[in-house]
Amino acid sequence: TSNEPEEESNGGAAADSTEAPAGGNDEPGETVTIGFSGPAADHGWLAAINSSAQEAAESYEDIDFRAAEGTNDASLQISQIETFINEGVDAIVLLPTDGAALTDVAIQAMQAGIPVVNVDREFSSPFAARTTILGDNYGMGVSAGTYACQLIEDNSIADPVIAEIAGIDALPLTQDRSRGFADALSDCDQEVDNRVSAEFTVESGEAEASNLLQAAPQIDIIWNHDDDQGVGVKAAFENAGRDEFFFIGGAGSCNAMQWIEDGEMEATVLYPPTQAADGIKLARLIAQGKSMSDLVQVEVPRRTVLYAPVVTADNLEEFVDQCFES
Amino acid sequence: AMTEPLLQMHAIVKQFPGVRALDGVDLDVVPGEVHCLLGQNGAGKSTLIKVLAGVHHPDEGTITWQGDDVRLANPIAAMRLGIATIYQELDLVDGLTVTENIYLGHEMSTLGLSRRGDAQRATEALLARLGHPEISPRREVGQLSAAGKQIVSMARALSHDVKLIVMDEPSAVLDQNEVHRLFRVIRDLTEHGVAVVYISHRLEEIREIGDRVTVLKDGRTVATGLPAKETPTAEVIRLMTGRSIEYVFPARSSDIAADGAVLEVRNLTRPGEFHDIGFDVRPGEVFGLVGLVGSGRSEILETVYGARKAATGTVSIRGKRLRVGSVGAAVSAGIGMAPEERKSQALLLNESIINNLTVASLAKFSRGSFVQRGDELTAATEQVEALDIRPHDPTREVRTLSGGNQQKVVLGRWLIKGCTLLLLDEPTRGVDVGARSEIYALIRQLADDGVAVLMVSSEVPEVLGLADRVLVLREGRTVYEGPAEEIDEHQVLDLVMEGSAA
Amino acid sequence: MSDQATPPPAVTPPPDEHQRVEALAEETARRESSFTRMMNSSVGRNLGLVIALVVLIIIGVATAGDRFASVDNMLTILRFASVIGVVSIGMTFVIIGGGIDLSVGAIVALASVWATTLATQTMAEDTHWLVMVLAALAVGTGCGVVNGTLIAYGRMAPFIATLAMLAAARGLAEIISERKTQIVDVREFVEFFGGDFLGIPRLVWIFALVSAIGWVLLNRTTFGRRTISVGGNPVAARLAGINVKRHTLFLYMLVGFACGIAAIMIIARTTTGSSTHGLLYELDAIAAVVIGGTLLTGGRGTIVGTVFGVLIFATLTNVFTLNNLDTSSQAVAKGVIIVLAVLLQQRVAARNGST
Amino acid sequence: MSDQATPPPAVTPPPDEHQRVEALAEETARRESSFTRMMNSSVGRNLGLVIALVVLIIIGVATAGDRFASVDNMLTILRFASVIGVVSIGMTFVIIGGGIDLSVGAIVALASVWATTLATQTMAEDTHWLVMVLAALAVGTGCGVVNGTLIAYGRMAPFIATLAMLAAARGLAEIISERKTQIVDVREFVEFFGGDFLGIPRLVWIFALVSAIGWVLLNRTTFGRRTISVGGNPVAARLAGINVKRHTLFLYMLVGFACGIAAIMIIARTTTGSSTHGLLYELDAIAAVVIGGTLLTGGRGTIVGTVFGVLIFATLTNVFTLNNLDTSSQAVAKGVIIVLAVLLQQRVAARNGST
Ligand SMILES: Nc1ncnc2c1ncn2[C@@H]1O[C@H](COP(=O)(O)OP(=O)(O)OP(=O)(O)O)[C@@H](O)[C@H]1O
Ligand SMILES: Nc1ncnc2c1ncn2[C@@H]1O[C@H](COP(=O)(O)OP(=O)(O)OP(=O)(O)O)[C@@H](O)[C@H]1O
Ligand SMILES: [Mg+2]
Ligand SMILES: [Mg+2]
Repeated sequence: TSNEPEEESNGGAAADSTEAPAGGNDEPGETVTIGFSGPAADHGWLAAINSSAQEAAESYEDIDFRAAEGTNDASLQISQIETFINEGVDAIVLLPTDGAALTDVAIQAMQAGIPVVNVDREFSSPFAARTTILGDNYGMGVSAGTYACQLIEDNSIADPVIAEIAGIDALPLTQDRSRGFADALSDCDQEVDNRVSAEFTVESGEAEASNLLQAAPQIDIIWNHDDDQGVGVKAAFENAGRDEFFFIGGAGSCNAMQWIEDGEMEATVLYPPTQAADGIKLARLIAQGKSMSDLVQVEVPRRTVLYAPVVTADNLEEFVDQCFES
Repeated sequence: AMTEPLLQMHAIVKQFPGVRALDGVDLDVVPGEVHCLLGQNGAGKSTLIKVLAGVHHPDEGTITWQGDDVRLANPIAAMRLGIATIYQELDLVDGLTVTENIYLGHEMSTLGLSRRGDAQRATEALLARLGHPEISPRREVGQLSAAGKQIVSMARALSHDVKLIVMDEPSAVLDQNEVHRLFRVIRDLTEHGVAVVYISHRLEEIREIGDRVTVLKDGRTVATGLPAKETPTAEVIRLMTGRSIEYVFPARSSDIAADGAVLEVRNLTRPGEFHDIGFDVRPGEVFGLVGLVGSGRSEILETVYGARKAATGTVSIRGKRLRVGSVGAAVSAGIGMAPEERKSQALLLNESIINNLTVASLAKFSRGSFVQRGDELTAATEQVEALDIRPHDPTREVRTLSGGNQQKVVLGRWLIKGCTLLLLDEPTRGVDVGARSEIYALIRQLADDGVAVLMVSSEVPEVLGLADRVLVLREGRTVYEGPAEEIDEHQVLDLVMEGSAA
Repeated sequence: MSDQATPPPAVTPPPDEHQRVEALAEETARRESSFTRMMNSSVGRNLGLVIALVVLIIIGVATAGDRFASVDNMLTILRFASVIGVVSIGMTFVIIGGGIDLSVGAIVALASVWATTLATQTMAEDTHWLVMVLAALAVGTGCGVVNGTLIAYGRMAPFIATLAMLAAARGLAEIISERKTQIVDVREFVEFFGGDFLGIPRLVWIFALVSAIGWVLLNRTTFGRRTISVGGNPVAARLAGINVKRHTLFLYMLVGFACGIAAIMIIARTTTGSSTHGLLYELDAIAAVVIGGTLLTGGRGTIVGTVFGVLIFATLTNVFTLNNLDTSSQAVAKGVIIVLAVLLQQRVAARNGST
Repeated sequence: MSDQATPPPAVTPPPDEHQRVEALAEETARRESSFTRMMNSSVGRNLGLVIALVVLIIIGVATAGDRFASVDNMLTILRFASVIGVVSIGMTFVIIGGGIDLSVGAIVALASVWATTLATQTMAEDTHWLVMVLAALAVGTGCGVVNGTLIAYGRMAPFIATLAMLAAARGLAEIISERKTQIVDVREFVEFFGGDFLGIPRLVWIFALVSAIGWVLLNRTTFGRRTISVGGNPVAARLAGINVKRHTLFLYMLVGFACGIAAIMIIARTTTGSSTHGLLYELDAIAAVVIGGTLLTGGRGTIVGTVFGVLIFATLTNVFTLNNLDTSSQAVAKGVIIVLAVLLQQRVAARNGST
């Protein structure tokens, strides 16, 4: 994480993906070429990332949008960024497969005078990005854990069985989420009793969940990192006819919101894919030398960390229109 | 007094890339005859019968079957006419049982479901008819010996309702006694009016079983309809080769070093294959193993060579014991082997003659493990010249050579390496008369140069003619060892079957 | 040959020595017949696998007790095994036939998406679930036709042709689904295929049925026997008058069809169609088939072995989860266990002289 | 046979009938010799690939103009190609030798992680970069030894043995790295391997070097010859005195070593070691090798072909990116293009009578 004492703005960016910002920023300016590269859209949330970036770009006729093939191979993504540098695009929006692995090439871009907007997975050097928009993975875990503790307290559950269905374990972001979850739980002297990790896909979600249900005959709380694999997880619940537990989700897909509304899900922790859209918008502003008119600063802030709120039946309508189709 | 012909092939031409395999061949066959097809390696015999079997399509020429012209689009078409073929390269599937192999392609089935019982019984009948009731229809073909497989191929041909059976060198892997059994089957067939086209390089067989002879040379018919019994052998050979070869064996050299043996084998045993085998081979000596198919000759050779692990017993070269079951040890001790099945065991078919010649002696042609391709080429060219391997082009892929020349390549491999003991398993299998006499001469030449030769052949006369001493095997046990002159063909046959007669 | 000399003496029918050898063989067979029979029965040939599976089950019981031994858990394992199992059965045929199919996972994805978009978009609510079933099967078989044509008639290497299909089919699946998970609202469909029959999930029944049919097809029909010949010795097959190209095409259609079935099953399991379904199925399926003793070079293989292979992998995953093992250790353990299972299988097979 | 009596007449070298057939053949050969020579040169044998690559380049220029044609872009393509390229060279040997290695990607990951944890943890700052290099190479080769031993001496199917290694190596990599990306703070290392030499990235030099060495090894050394024999006809190779088992072991050590090099390259490229490096390299490498005309059945293949295969895939990806094609369409296009390239290659090869 950055040690720069830069100003931070919370939530704002998440908001302006939906309601257009005040001021003149949306008036067409000089046409700018923006290169976008993200991981392989091999599941809903990432697909949403790509499409939201796409839509955001299309909503401005002064953006010439270039999207590289989504990939999970750092080496390939590096060559894509190199390609953007060779092309001399005006700005690059980069959701790295692995923050650290893409840092050097991002620095190259910056040194080549191309502002880089770092989305979601953070670089290992503060000099690699002009601005950074982070979904807060650790915070997401914390929110989930805190909410779990609260459930335990409200329902005064004696030594509860807590299960976690993580995403792809090899990814740093999964580690962060789990760490946050564990830390938050430890604040109410709880710990994760059963943990499986799926692959963000519906199928793996179903498979892992159905095995998990066998592993733990009685569960009180399940946190599933990702609503996209959650579709499979829910299918597993139905197949096994189990619903004795509180089901907490992650990311905030429209399916999840629906389930919450139907009372089939307790809550979900927001992790908006709209951050890519924000990335595009900010990249455009930077490239056009504009500022975020809805902020006091004259420049686009250095770091934006999206808040990871817990969406429940109570505050559903606040967030429902931010949900993403997956 | 021939009836109207069953089959007439006229002016057949078949062109392969770079090779005009058939260049106007005529063949006519009448019902109930055994029509022998002769020709040197590469003369086009197999190609011709593959045309007849619908495998190759002729570029020119006509095929008339029982009076009307036919086009044989595929093997099925030929089978439907009643033409069955036993191919030169065994055409069986190891993973299938005897029964399944026999009925492959024309399975007994209802609605695609195999009628295994019926097929089973039919197979038993066929095998009995071939005099091999002991081969179990349920056995996987991969487990049979070469001979066993040949029997199955024959049963396969008989499983069709046939008017003509084509046999491409069926006797190559059979011993005399099997061959006679085969002949009885053939006579039985011809008595029922079935015609047989019979291909073989063993001219004595032609005389015994054949009615008429057609001779191919250079892909052309040079003579057809010769009476098999009357035509002198010399004449046939002249037609085939365009020259006259005295079809005899080179004289034995008198001076075999009486002193220390190169190879000493002592109580060698592999349960179920051979028992307590012991013999010596001296420098300059040709030592022959005789026995029926399955008597374990190949196994003995392979065991001496370390390709099989001896259960008990020792193999020593010049008094030094060989490590058991290590080909590497054998090779570095100066042993070379030309195995039984050329294509599958010896040759790199897609590689050049050069690479095939030098594969066993790469060390010799490399400096610091870099291949000295110059030296290699020179050495290879020399061998090609010396052995008269056709074509005289060391870069040719071995795949395109004829049987005889392929065999020469295998021998050349060990000549280049230079070895003190040479193991030859069926060195003339499928090799034509011309090449044969050359190989005989070559073997003798090697012996005279002081190499010890240990050979196996299913042709008793060949062993008796070529070897200085022979060891006769029955059921994997020694029944005779001694000078070749002191024993003749019939004695050998008696020996190998002795006792079991009844 | 020489002189027109003495005709060979009328040799009295010589008792060929083969009689001995084979007779001997027969005898040995008879002596241990009952044992040999057993050994050569499918189960016997897969004894190593049986042992491996049993060991796994023992471990499962030892470490997870009733949680493992329960009927529910067994059904979970079976339900989990059934989808990949159906694909593996199809794969078995292709591999025995001397080929390989890397595109199975992608085909499953494409079929699932195609079928579900039919349901969710084109006809919306009033789709009869049969339409979905037919769509999935048609798409799967169609992809098989493309693979088979390229390989049999285009003479492409199976590996490369199906690799191309892998890329193309997944891409197409993503385009059709717009990368969104298609949720199936045709309840009859989900209820039918997701439901039970005689207390056992229909998915498991399907797997059992497919396996049984596969076994009959391979061992009792001309198609199966021809498949072995095409894989074991294509030249011989051709000489026997078998249309090798057409047969090869059929083989890839067959595995494609199996993928269609698997797609239906996965839709029922997850109530969705998605371009991410069937990820890495190709590896799982081939692994199950090869562990099951089928030769990748073709010409040899058993359905029973494949079923065991599938069950072993499914049980493995289940035991791991029950013991709450983390993914990394699972991977390592998996690797080691695969090796042990195969080595065991070989040793046992060797001892019985089969293989 | 009879009269062994008569002495042998001096057999004059007989005018064997082959003279005609072969003489004819030779003649034809001579006529088109120059052409044939060219055709049988590596380039010739890969003419189809050359054409495919040229076509791709033309498309690139046509669609992206200078953005494609620029030196920088070429270097970008090459830099990207070099890592997978090195792996593919190693893979070429294994496949020609009649095997296959599915674990290359996992080995790259493990080697990268092992080397970097050495740097980041064990010795911290003061690691000499050579230590990292050696570590990577050692780990890669070590994995190769395990693969080779299981396959050559344990007689396991290469597919299954290396599949097991795939699982195990990735798992181990995750455990060692604790699933954290290991950032390399040994700058000399990154600067050396990441840097340029004569204006060309050292990564590309390494790829070029490895390819050259690979070519020599395959075409000019006894090792290469033996590899072809072992892959082409193992039985014959064994009976010719080649130690087939040991050679097989060496082949897997070789590819493991190549993976070690690739690991160093990827560390330099990403400045990190990670258990997620080298994902699906196995498929990419095998695809490149097979597209390059190497037979999966072994015994035949060329290094040049593999290099072309690698370049084609790398260029393809680059052209896609430049034309900013969406991922899904890219996948579909990729599949189609692979098919076209191979078919083209075959037709051309067939026309020249080679292959
Ligand atoms: N498939 C093929 N492709 C190219 N050339 C071939 C092919 N088959 C045979 N030939 C060539 O055609 C000629 C005749 O071959 P064929 O096998 O018919 O001879 P043959 O009389 O059967 O010899 P042998 O007695 O050794 O079996 C040979 O020169 C051979 O190299
Ligand atoms: N692959 C095999 N599997 C099982 N048994 C075999 C196999 N090969 C040979 N045999 C058996 O081993 C014995 C010896 O085989 P083989 O035919 O090689 O002996 P041989 O004396 O060399 O005869 P030939 O000269 O025809 O090779 C025979 O009984 C044969 O059936
Ligand atoms: Mg022939
Ligand atoms: Mg033999």
